[in-house]
Amino acid sequence: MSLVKIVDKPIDVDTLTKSLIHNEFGGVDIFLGNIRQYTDDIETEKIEYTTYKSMAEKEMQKLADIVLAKGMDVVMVHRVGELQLGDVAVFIGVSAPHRAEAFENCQMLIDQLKHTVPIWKKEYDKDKIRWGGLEE
Amino acid sequence: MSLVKIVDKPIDVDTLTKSLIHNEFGGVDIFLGNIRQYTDDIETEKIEYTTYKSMAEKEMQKLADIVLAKGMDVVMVHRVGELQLGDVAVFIGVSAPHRAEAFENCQMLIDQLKHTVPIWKKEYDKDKIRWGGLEE
Amino acid sequence: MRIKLFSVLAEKIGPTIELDLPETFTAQNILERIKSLHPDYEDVLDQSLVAVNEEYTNDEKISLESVDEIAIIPPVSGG
Amino acid sequence: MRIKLFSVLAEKIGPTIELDLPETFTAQNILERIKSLHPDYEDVLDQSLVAVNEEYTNDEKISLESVDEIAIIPPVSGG
Repeated sequence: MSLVKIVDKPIDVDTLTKSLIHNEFGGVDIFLGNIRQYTDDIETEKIEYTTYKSMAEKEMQKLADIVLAKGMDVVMVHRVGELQLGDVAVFIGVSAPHRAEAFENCQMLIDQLKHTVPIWKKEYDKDKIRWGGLEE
Repeated sequence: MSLVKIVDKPIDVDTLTKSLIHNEFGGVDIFLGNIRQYTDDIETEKIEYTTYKSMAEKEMQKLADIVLAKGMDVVMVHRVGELQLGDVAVFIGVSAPHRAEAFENCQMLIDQLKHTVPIWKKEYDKDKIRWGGLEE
Repeated sequence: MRIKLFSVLAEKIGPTIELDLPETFTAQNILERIKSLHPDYEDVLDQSLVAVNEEYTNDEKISLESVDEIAIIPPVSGG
Repeated sequence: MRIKLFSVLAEKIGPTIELDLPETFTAQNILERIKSLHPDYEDVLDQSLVAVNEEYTNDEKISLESVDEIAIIPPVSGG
Protein backbone atom coordinates (compact mmCIF):
# COMPACT_ATOMS: atom_id res chain seq x y z
CA MET A 1 0.00 0.00 0.00
CA SER A 2 2.16 2.79 -1.29
CA LEU A 3 1.76 6.14 0.47
CA VAL A 4 3.22 9.52 -0.53
CA LYS A 5 2.24 12.52 1.54
CA ILE A 6 3.15 15.83 3.12
CA VAL A 7 1.70 16.22 6.61
CA ASP A 8 1.62 18.99 9.18
CA LYS A 9 1.20 16.70 12.19
CA PRO A 10 3.68 14.32 13.86
CA ILE A 11 4.59 11.37 11.64
CA ASP A 12 3.11 8.12 12.94
CA VAL A 13 6.27 6.05 12.52
CA ASP A 14 4.79 2.88 13.96
CA THR A 15 1.77 2.74 11.67
CA LEU A 16 3.86 3.56 8.61
CA THR A 17 6.40 0.88 9.53
CA LYS A 18 3.71 -1.76 9.98
CA SER A 19 2.18 -0.82 6.63
CA LEU A 20 5.44 -1.89 4.96
CA ILE A 21 5.50 -5.43 6.33
CA HIS A 22 4.00 -7.74 3.73
CA ASN A 23 4.08 -11.51 3.40
CA GLU A 24 5.28 -11.24 -0.15
CA PHE A 25 8.36 -9.19 0.75
CA GLY A 26 11.16 -10.23 3.06
CA GLY A 27 13.01 -6.99 3.69
CA VAL A 28 12.07 -3.48 4.72
CA ASP A 29 14.48 -0.57 4.88
CA ILE A 30 13.38 2.62 6.60
CA PHE A 31 15.10 5.96 6.81
CA LEU A 32 14.09 8.50 9.44
CA GLY A 33 15.40 12.04 9.36
CA ASN A 34 15.05 13.85 12.65
CA ILE A 35 15.90 17.32 13.92
CA ARG A 36 19.51 17.35 15.06
CA GLN A 37 20.75 19.66 17.78
CA TYR A 38 24.32 20.21 16.59
CA THR A 39 25.74 20.55 13.09
CA ASP A 40 29.43 20.99 13.78
CA ASP A 41 29.47 24.05 16.06
CA ILE A 42 26.03 25.30 15.14
CA GLU A 43 23.31 24.64 17.70
CA THR A 44 19.80 24.32 16.29
CA GLU A 45 16.76 25.17 18.41
CA LYS A 46 13.95 24.34 15.99
CA ILE A 47 13.27 24.08 12.27
CA GLU A 48 10.35 25.39 10.33
CA TYR A 49 9.61 23.50 7.11
CA THR A 50 7.48 25.00 4.38
CA THR A 51 6.45 23.48 1.07
CA TYR A 52 4.82 24.00 -2.27
CA LYS A 53 2.58 21.15 -1.30
CA SER A 54 0.85 20.11 -4.51
CA MET A 55 4.11 20.17 -6.50
CA ALA A 56 6.06 18.52 -3.66
CA GLU A 57 3.65 15.59 -3.54
CA LYS A 58 3.89 15.25 -7.32
CA GLU A 59 7.68 15.22 -7.19
CA MET A 60 7.64 12.69 -4.35
CA GLN A 61 5.23 10.53 -6.33
CA LYS A 62 7.57 10.61 -9.34
CA LEU A 63 10.34 9.23 -7.15
CA ALA A 64 8.08 6.64 -5.56
CA ASP A 65 6.89 5.53 -9.00
CA ILE A 66 10.45 4.59 -9.99
CA VAL A 67 10.57 2.15 -7.07
CA LEU A 68 6.98 0.97 -7.38
CA ALA A 69 7.67 0.12 -11.03
CA LYS A 70 10.31 -2.34 -9.81
CA GLY A 71 7.62 -4.18 -7.84
CA MET A 72 8.49 -2.87 -4.37
CA ASP A 73 6.32 -1.01 -1.88
CA VAL A 74 7.11 2.58 -0.89
CA VAL A 75 6.16 5.02 1.84
CA MET A 76 7.37 8.63 1.68
CA VAL A 77 6.05 11.08 4.25
CA HIS A 78 7.50 14.51 4.99
CA ARG A 79 6.32 16.71 7.81
CA VAL A 80 6.12 20.49 7.54
CA GLY A 81 5.49 23.26 10.07
CA GLU A 82 7.48 23.94 13.20
CA LEU A 83 9.56 20.97 14.37
CA GLN A 84 11.46 20.63 17.63
CA LEU A 85 14.66 18.74 18.42
CA GLY A 86 14.17 14.99 17.99
CA ASP A 87 11.02 15.35 15.90
CA VAL A 88 10.90 13.12 12.81
CA ALA A 89 10.86 15.30 9.69
CA VAL A 90 10.85 12.57 7.07
CA PHE A 91 10.01 8.87 6.84
CA ILE A 92 11.12 6.89 3.79
CA GLY A 93 10.39 3.18 3.65
CA VAL A 94 10.91 0.55 0.98
CA SER A 95 9.69 -3.02 1.19
CA ALA A 96 11.31 -5.41 -1.27
CA PRO A 97 11.73 -9.09 -1.99
CA HIS A 98 15.46 -8.82 -1.24
CA ARG A 99 17.25 -6.59 1.20
CA ALA A 100 19.89 -5.11 -1.11
CA GLU A 101 17.13 -3.57 -3.24
CA ALA A 102 15.39 -2.20 -0.17
CA PHE A 103 18.56 -0.42 1.00
CA GLU A 104 19.49 0.84 -2.43
CA ASN A 105 16.10 2.27 -3.27
CA CYS A 106 15.45 3.76 0.15
CA GLN A 107 18.73 5.65 -0.04
CA MET A 108 17.99 6.77 -3.59
CA LEU A 109 14.61 8.14 -2.47
CA ILE A 110 15.96 10.27 0.36
CA ASP A 111 18.90 11.49 -1.74
CA GLN A 112 16.58 12.51 -4.58
CA LEU A 113 13.97 14.00 -2.26
CA LYS A 114 16.64 16.39 -1.04
CA HIS A 115 17.38 17.42 -4.62
CA THR A 116 14.02 17.78 -6.25
CA VAL A 117 11.12 18.08 -3.81
CA PRO A 118 10.04 21.67 -3.07
CA ILE A 119 10.33 21.69 0.70
CA TRP A 120 12.40 24.30 2.51
CA LYS A 121 13.79 24.59 5.96
CA LYS A 122 14.24 27.69 8.03
CA GLU A 123 16.66 26.76 10.76
CA TYR A 124 16.47 28.66 14.03
CA ASP A 125 20.02 28.31 15.28
CA LYS A 126 21.33 29.74 18.52
CA ASP A 127 23.46 32.31 16.68
CA LYS A 128 21.07 33.19 13.83
CA ILE A 129 18.44 32.01 11.38
CA ARG A 130 19.65 29.95 8.42
CA TRP A 131 17.73 29.14 5.26
CA GLY A 132 18.54 25.57 4.19
CA GLY A 133 19.96 25.00 0.74
CA LEU A 134 21.12 28.57 0.08
CA GLU A 135 24.72 29.27 -0.76
CA GLU A 136 25.70 32.29 1.27
CA MET B 1 21.45 3.48 24.01
CA SER B 2 22.88 0.54 22.13
CA LEU B 3 20.97 -2.73 22.43
CA VAL B 4 22.01 -6.20 21.21
CA LYS B 5 19.73 -9.10 22.04
CA ILE B 6 18.14 -12.39 21.06
CA VAL B 7 14.50 -12.60 22.10
CA ASP B 8 11.84 -15.29 21.96
CA LYS B 9 8.88 -12.87 21.96
CA PRO B 10 7.61 -10.53 19.20
CA ILE B 11 10.02 -7.69 18.47
CA ASP B 12 8.69 -4.34 19.69
CA VAL B 13 9.56 -2.41 16.54
CA ASP B 14 8.07 0.87 17.73
CA THR B 15 10.00 1.04 21.00
CA LEU B 16 13.25 0.03 19.31
CA THR B 17 12.72 2.65 16.59
CA LYS B 18 12.07 5.40 19.12
CA SER B 19 15.19 4.41 21.07
CA LEU B 20 17.26 5.31 17.98
CA ILE B 21 16.05 8.89 17.66
CA HIS B 22 18.54 11.15 19.37
CA ASN B 23 19.01 14.91 19.22
CA GLU B 24 22.68 14.48 18.45
CA PHE B 25 22.05 12.36 15.35
CA GLY B 26 20.13 13.36 12.26
CA GLY B 27 19.59 10.08 10.46
CA VAL B 28 18.33 6.63 11.38
CA ASP B 29 18.34 3.64 9.08
CA ILE B 30 16.39 0.57 10.08
CA PHE B 31 16.25 -2.84 8.45
CA LEU B 32 13.43 -5.25 9.22
CA GLY B 33 13.53 -8.84 8.04
CA ASN B 34 10.16 -10.52 8.05
CA ILE B 35 8.87 -13.98 7.19
CA ARG B 36 8.15 -14.09 3.47
CA GLN B 37 5.52 -16.36 1.98
CA TYR B 38 7.09 -17.08 -1.41
CA THR B 39 10.71 -17.59 -2.41
CA ASP B 40 10.43 -18.13 -6.14
CA ASP B 41 8.05 -21.11 -6.33
CA ILE B 42 8.52 -22.27 -2.78
CA GLU B 43 5.70 -21.43 -0.38
CA THR B 44 6.68 -21.04 3.25
CA GLU B 45 4.20 -21.70 6.04
CA LYS B 46 6.30 -20.83 9.09
CA ILE B 47 9.92 -20.68 10.20
CA GLU B 48 11.46 -21.96 13.38
CA TYR B 49 14.63 -20.15 14.42
CA THR B 50 17.05 -21.67 16.92
CA THR B 51 20.27 -20.21 18.26
CA TYR B 52 23.38 -20.79 20.30
CA LYS B 53 22.26 -17.83 22.31
CA SER B 54 25.29 -16.85 24.38
CA MET B 55 27.63 -17.08 21.39
CA ALA B 56 25.12 -15.40 19.06
CA GLU B 57 24.82 -12.38 21.33
CA LYS B 58 28.62 -12.18 21.54
CA GLU B 59 28.93 -12.28 17.76
CA MET B 60 26.21 -9.64 17.39
CA GLN B 61 27.97 -7.48 19.94
CA LYS B 62 31.24 -7.74 17.98
CA LEU B 63 29.44 -6.39 14.93
CA ALA B 64 27.68 -3.67 16.89
CA ASP B 65 31.01 -2.63 18.45
CA ILE B 66 32.43 -1.86 15.00
CA VAL B 67 29.66 0.68 14.48
CA LEU B 68 29.58 1.98 18.04
CA ALA B 69 33.32 2.67 17.75
CA LYS B 70 32.51 5.07 14.91
CA GLY B 71 30.30 7.07 17.28
CA MET B 72 26.92 5.85 16.06
CA ASP B 73 24.11 4.16 17.95
CA VAL B 74 23.09 0.59 17.17
CA VAL B 75 20.17 -1.73 17.86
CA MET B 76 20.34 -5.39 16.80
CA VAL B 77 17.54 -7.70 17.88
CA HIS B 78 16.84 -11.15 16.48
CA ARG B 79 13.83 -13.21 17.40
CA VAL B 80 13.93 -17.00 17.73
CA GLY B 81 11.24 -19.64 18.16
CA GLU B 82 8.33 -20.30 15.82
CA LEU B 83 7.54 -17.36 13.53
CA GLN B 84 4.54 -16.98 11.25
CA LEU B 85 4.19 -15.19 7.92
CA GLY B 86 4.69 -11.46 8.32
CA ASP B 87 6.41 -11.75 11.71
CA VAL B 88 9.53 -9.64 12.12
CA ALA B 89 12.55 -11.91 12.60
CA VAL B 90 15.25 -9.26 12.83
CA PHE B 91 15.52 -5.56 13.58
CA ILE B 92 18.76 -3.72 12.77
CA GLY B 93 18.95 0.02 13.40
CA VAL B 94 21.76 2.53 13.10
CA SER B 95 21.53 6.15 14.17
CA ALA B 96 24.26 8.39 12.79
CA PRO B 97 25.16 12.03 12.34
CA HIS B 98 24.84 11.65 8.56
CA ARG B 99 22.54 9.44 6.56
CA ALA B 100 25.10 7.78 4.28
CA GLU B 101 26.83 6.27 7.31
CA ALA B 102 23.53 5.08 8.72
CA PHE B 103 22.69 3.22 5.49
CA GLU B 104 26.16 1.81 5.01
CA ASN B 105 26.52 0.49 8.53
CA CYS B 106 22.99 -0.86 8.81
CA GLN B 107 23.51 -2.88 5.64
CA MET B 108 26.91 -4.10 6.84
CA LEU B 109 25.35 -5.30 10.11
CA ILE B 110 22.60 -7.38 8.50
CA ASP B 111 24.99 -8.77 5.87
CA GLN B 112 27.49 -9.82 8.54
CA LEU B 113 24.83 -11.13 10.90
CA LYS B 114 23.83 -13.57 8.17
CA HIS B 115 27.42 -14.77 7.90
CA THR B 116 28.64 -15.05 11.46
CA VAL B 117 25.86 -15.16 14.05
CA PRO B 118 24.87 -18.70 15.13
CA ILE B 119 21.16 -18.58 14.40
CA TRP B 120 19.50 -21.20 12.21
CA LYS B 121 16.21 -21.43 10.44
CA LYS B 122 14.10 -24.47 9.86
CA GLU B 123 11.71 -23.53 7.11
CA TYR B 124 8.37 -25.31 6.95
CA ASP B 125 7.56 -25.07 3.27
CA LYS B 126 4.45 -26.44 1.63
CA ASP B 127 6.42 -29.15 -0.18
CA LYS B 128 8.93 -30.03 2.57
CA ILE B 129 11.11 -28.83 5.44
CA ARG B 130 14.26 -26.91 4.51
CA TRP B 131 17.20 -26.12 6.76
CA GLY B 132 18.49 -22.62 5.97
CA GLY B 133 22.11 -22.24 4.93
CA LEU B 134 22.75 -25.85 3.98
CA GLU B 135 23.98 -26.72 0.53
CA GLU B 136 22.00 -29.73 -0.57
CA MET C 1 0.12 36.95 -13.76
CA ARG C 2 0.50 36.21 -10.08
CA ILE C 3 3.71 34.26 -9.43
CA LYS C 4 4.02 32.11 -6.30
CA LEU C 5 6.99 32.63 -4.03
CA PHE C 6 8.30 30.31 -1.33
CA SER C 7 10.80 30.05 1.49
CA VAL C 8 13.00 33.09 2.01
CA LEU C 9 11.46 34.86 -1.01
CA ALA C 10 7.93 34.47 0.35
CA GLU C 11 9.03 35.75 3.72
CA LYS C 12 10.85 38.78 2.35
CA ILE C 13 8.74 39.70 -0.68
CA GLY C 14 5.39 38.06 0.04
CA PRO C 15 3.60 34.85 -0.97
CA THR C 16 3.06 36.10 -4.53
CA ILE C 17 4.33 38.74 -6.90
CA GLU C 18 2.36 40.18 -9.82
CA LEU C 19 4.14 40.32 -13.20
CA ASP C 20 2.87 41.33 -16.64
CA LEU C 21 4.07 38.59 -18.97
CA PRO C 22 4.36 38.59 -22.77
CA GLU C 23 2.84 35.83 -24.90
CA THR C 24 6.04 33.82 -24.79
CA PHE C 25 8.87 34.03 -22.31
CA THR C 26 11.51 31.91 -20.55
CA ALA C 27 12.16 31.05 -16.92
CA GLN C 28 15.19 33.30 -17.07
CA ASN C 29 13.02 36.25 -18.16
CA ILE C 30 10.86 35.83 -15.07
CA LEU C 31 13.80 35.62 -12.71
CA GLU C 32 15.32 38.75 -14.28
CA ARG C 33 12.08 40.67 -13.89
CA ILE C 34 11.85 39.78 -10.21
CA LYS C 35 15.51 40.64 -9.71
CA SER C 36 14.95 44.08 -11.20
CA LEU C 37 12.05 44.66 -8.79
CA HIS C 38 13.90 43.20 -5.79
CA PRO C 39 17.64 43.57 -6.36
CA ASP C 40 18.30 42.60 -2.72
CA TYR C 41 17.34 39.00 -3.54
CA GLU C 42 19.39 38.64 -6.69
CA ASP C 43 21.56 36.07 -4.95
CA VAL C 44 18.63 33.81 -4.02
CA LEU C 45 17.01 34.26 -7.43
CA ASP C 46 20.24 33.24 -9.15
CA GLN C 47 19.99 29.93 -7.28
CA SER C 48 16.27 29.46 -7.98
CA LEU C 49 14.36 27.44 -10.57
CA VAL C 50 11.01 28.22 -12.12
CA ALA C 51 8.10 25.78 -12.05
CA VAL C 52 5.25 26.09 -14.53
CA ASN C 53 2.10 24.12 -13.75
CA GLU C 54 3.99 22.38 -10.94
CA GLU C 55 6.79 21.13 -13.20
CA TYR C 56 10.37 22.34 -13.28
CA THR C 57 11.30 24.23 -16.43
CA ASN C 58 14.71 24.78 -17.93
CA ASP C 59 15.53 26.93 -20.98
CA GLU C 60 12.47 26.21 -23.08
CA LYS C 61 10.16 28.94 -24.39
CA ILE C 62 6.94 29.09 -22.40
CA SER C 63 3.70 30.16 -24.02
CA LEU C 64 1.49 32.18 -21.68
CA GLU C 65 -1.70 30.45 -22.75
CA SER C 66 -0.35 27.07 -21.56
CA VAL C 67 0.30 28.44 -18.08
CA ASP C 68 -2.01 27.90 -15.12
CA GLU C 69 0.51 28.54 -12.40
CA ILE C 70 4.07 29.79 -12.08
CA ALA C 71 6.23 29.42 -9.00
CA ILE C 72 9.77 30.38 -8.09
CA ILE C 73 11.62 27.50 -6.42
CA PRO C 74 14.61 28.50 -4.28
CA PRO C 75 17.13 25.70 -3.54
CA VAL C 76 15.15 22.97 -1.82
CA SER C 77 16.20 21.67 1.58
CA GLY C 78 13.79 19.01 2.72
CA GLY C 79 14.73 15.83 4.53
CA MET D 1 33.75 -33.99 26.67
CA ARG D 2 30.15 -33.13 25.85
CA ILE D 3 29.97 -31.26 22.55
CA LYS D 4 26.99 -29.01 21.80
CA LEU D 5 25.05 -29.55 18.60
CA PHE D 6 22.60 -27.18 16.93
CA SER D 7 20.09 -26.92 14.12
CA VAL D 8 19.73 -30.03 11.95
CA LEU D 9 22.48 -31.85 13.91
CA ALA D 10 20.72 -31.27 17.23
CA GLU D 11 17.47 -32.47 15.77
CA LYS D 12 18.92 -35.62 14.21
CA ILE D 13 21.66 -36.58 16.69
CA GLY D 14 20.62 -34.80 19.87
CA PRO D 15 21.52 -31.54 21.68
CA THR D 16 24.96 -32.90 22.68
CA ILE D 17 27.36 -35.67 21.77
CA GLU D 18 29.97 -37.14 24.10
CA LEU D 19 33.52 -37.46 22.74
CA ASP D 20 36.75 -38.56 24.41
CA LEU D 21 39.30 -35.93 23.41
CA PRO D 22 43.10 -36.08 23.57
CA GLU D 23 45.15 -33.34 25.23
CA THR D 24 45.49 -31.43 22.00
CA PHE D 25 43.35 -31.65 18.91
CA THR D 26 41.99 -29.57 16.02
CA ALA D 27 38.49 -28.60 14.94
CA GLN D 28 38.89 -30.96 12.00
CA ASN D 29 39.64 -33.87 14.37
CA ILE D 30 36.34 -33.27 16.15
CA LEU D 31 34.33 -33.07 12.94
CA GLU D 32 35.95 -36.29 11.71
CA ARG D 33 35.11 -38.08 14.96
CA ILE D 34 31.46 -37.09 14.71
CA LYS D 35 31.36 -38.06 11.05
CA SER D 36 32.67 -41.53 11.89
CA LEU D 37 29.91 -41.92 14.48
CA HIS D 38 27.18 -40.41 12.25
CA PRO D 39 28.18 -40.93 8.63
CA ASP D 40 24.67 -39.87 7.53
CA TYR D 41 25.51 -36.26 8.46
CA GLU D 42 28.91 -36.09 6.79
CA ASP D 43 27.50 -33.54 4.37
CA VAL D 44 26.32 -31.15 7.08
CA LEU D 45 29.51 -31.63 9.12
CA ASP D 46 31.62 -30.79 6.08
CA GLN D 47 29.87 -27.42 6.00
CA SER D 48 30.16 -26.84 9.76
CA LEU D 49 32.58 -24.85 11.90
CA VAL D 50 33.68 -25.58 15.44
CA ALA D 51 33.39 -23.04 18.25
CA VAL D 52 35.51 -23.32 21.38
CA ASN D 53 34.45 -21.20 24.35
CA GLU D 54 31.95 -19.43 22.08
CA GLU D 55 34.57 -18.36 19.54
CA TYR D 56 35.01 -19.71 16.03
CA THR D 57 38.17 -21.75 15.53
CA ASN D 58 40.05 -22.47 12.34
CA ASP D 59 43.08 -24.73 11.94
CA GLU D 60 44.86 -23.99 15.21
CA LYS D 61 45.75 -26.68 17.73
CA ILE D 62 43.40 -26.65 20.69
CA SER D 63 44.59 -27.67 24.14
CA LEU D 64 41.93 -29.53 26.10
CA GLU D 65 42.70 -27.72 29.35
CA SER D 66 41.81 -24.36 27.78
CA VAL D 67 38.38 -25.63 26.77
CA ASP D 68 35.20 -24.90 28.70
CA GLU D 69 32.75 -25.53 25.90
CA ILE D 70 32.81 -26.88 22.36
CA ALA D 71 30.00 -26.49 19.84
CA ILE D 72 29.48 -27.55 16.25
CA ILE D 73 28.15 -24.67 14.15
CA PRO D 74 26.33 -25.70 10.96
CA PRO D 75 26.01 -22.98 8.28
CA VAL D 76 24.17 -20.12 9.96
CA SER D 77 20.96 -18.74 8.47
CA GLY D 78 19.66 -15.95 10.65
CA GLY D 79 18.09 -12.77 9.37
